[in-house]
Amino acid sequence: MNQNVTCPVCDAVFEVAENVELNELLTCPDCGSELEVVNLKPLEVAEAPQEEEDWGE
Amino acid sequence: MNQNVTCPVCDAVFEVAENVELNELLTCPDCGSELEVVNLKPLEVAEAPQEEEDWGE
Amino acid sequence: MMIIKIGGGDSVNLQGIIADLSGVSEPFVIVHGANALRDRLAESLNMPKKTVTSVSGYSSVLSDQEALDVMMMAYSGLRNKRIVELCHQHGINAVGLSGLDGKVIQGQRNKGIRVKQNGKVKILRDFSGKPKTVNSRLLELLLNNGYTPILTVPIIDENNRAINSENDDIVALLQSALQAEIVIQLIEAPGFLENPRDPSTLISKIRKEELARREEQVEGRMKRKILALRKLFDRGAAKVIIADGRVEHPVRDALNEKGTVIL
Amino acid sequence: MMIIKIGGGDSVNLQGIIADLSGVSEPFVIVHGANALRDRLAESLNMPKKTVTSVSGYSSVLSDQEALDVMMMAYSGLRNKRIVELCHQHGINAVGLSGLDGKVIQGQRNKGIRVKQNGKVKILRDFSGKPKTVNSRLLELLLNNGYTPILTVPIIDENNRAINSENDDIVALLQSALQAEIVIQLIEAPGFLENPRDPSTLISKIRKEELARREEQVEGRMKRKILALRKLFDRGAAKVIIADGRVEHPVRDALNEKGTVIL
Repeated sequence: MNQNVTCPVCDAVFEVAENVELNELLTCPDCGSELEVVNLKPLEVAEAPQEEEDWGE
Repeated sequence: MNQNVTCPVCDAVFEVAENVELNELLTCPDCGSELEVVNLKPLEVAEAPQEEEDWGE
Repeated sequence: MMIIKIGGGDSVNLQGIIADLSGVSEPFVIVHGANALRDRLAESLNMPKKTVTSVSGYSSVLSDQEALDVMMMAYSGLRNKRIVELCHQHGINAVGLSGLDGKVIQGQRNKGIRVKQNGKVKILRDFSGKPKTVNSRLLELLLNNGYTPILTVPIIDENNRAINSENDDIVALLQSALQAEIVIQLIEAPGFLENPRDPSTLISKIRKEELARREEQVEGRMKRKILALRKLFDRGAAKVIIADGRVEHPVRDALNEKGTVIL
Repeated sequence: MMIIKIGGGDSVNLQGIIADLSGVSEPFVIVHGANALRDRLAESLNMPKKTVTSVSGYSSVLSDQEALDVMMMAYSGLRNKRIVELCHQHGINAVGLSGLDGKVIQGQRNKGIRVKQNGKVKILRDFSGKPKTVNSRLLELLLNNGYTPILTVPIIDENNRAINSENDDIVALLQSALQAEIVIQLIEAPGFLENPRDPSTLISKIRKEELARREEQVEGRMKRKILALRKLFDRGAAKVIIADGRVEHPVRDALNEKGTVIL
């Protein structure tokens, strides 16, 4: 069964697919912020770091 | 055929077996000094370092 | 003050570079790589290099803890100490340091890149980042007491963790911290080549103002290299020489402007 | 001033040791090994450790150039930099150095040992030797500026070549150069045991005068260890504590004289 989570930016509560994975990127359906799944049990999300051109070695 | 070599300690000239190897330890038949073969072509000997208890790791 | 960047390729003539440097009166700092050595070591430890491609198409080496272990063995261990040994054999009083030592190079860990994994976009964090500050006091303490710093990765991040970083960025940071007038980069090519596969297309002179235009013409690694070069000049480098690290006298030739001179 | 010698075994609790040290007010220098790590690395690079037995029966590790490469990767590379990283995470401003760096530990290369090879007695030279002098000026320069030196092999010989050396001899030399009152040796055992296989036979106190007698009762590695201990006291050490590096608080327990105290 799906789980609910609260958007840290606009407090909207929305459903998240059951097979969501750690560090997966989600978009808040209300405010459109990019959110990252930072914990699975319990399910937690946080604002995703901004896009960064990681020019590693 | 065997080769001759001069003892650096007492200048005696003595014969050395043909299959002598690099770093081999020889004893001068005249003065008894310990000599080390330090070169093969040409054959050269030098006084061997004194006995040292090498307690490596 | 000069900064000598020694590339990490296998055909770089370390012996010739250090012998040349022993004749140099100007103070200098060495920054070196060891990527060929690291790749061979990772292979034989069957920890092959992992690369990841971000959703926006940039590919980078994944620096996980295992990769950092191999880096510490190859860069801060074997290559660093063999260069230090060579230096002392040529009368250069070298002290080898990674960026961790005395926090000589501190950086900011990358926030994470967006990658696609089994159909999902995910944030991937590893142990890599950008160098931000230099412990100039430690470098000056060593330089003023007759020591020559030999620097390499890893560097240290804001949480005191070892992270990988681009040597070109480290060179740029060091150049401004030490106000080095000259930067010599010794690579496995005669210098910048119009056509990378044709050594005769060596570009002997580039005016620093042209760098921006050239940056648009290239992609990937070369684009990054030219950006790093621009940073060098933004921060006051007077002259950068990119020269062949494989020849008999790499530093002497570089100082005679044999290679690509940018000023 | 204290010298902390951290054994190179895998079960040594580096995290606990460094956490304890962050609470210590007394200045200290760390000397560390990495023999277990080195042996595993040599195995996976299929460069297994070579040992030689001299005609007079002493067996020692053969330190050829390949063995030194592995040593630079394991000791001066991975282990040294991971200890430096841990130190910074606990507020200790560590600088990792091998004996090569700034010639901080200079030694004399072994003249060679007599070995039997295919029926002939031969002189076998490798790259190992005895430490002779310490660059105290460099150590004091670092200590007086708030840095904690983290030292390891290789050291540098009279011809500026990297050589292997016994950590116990290095500790003895450092103790006298820095006039350290306390030396803590953290090993993979509760301390000195009457019967090495029975932890309950821990010897809690040894008077330094007894060391000579004990040296006669033992052989091989233990004999060398006790000889090195005697040197420590000949050169003015006040107290040596041999304690268990595997416990939760190795340094705290040692300072509370849990282990073998020699004074």
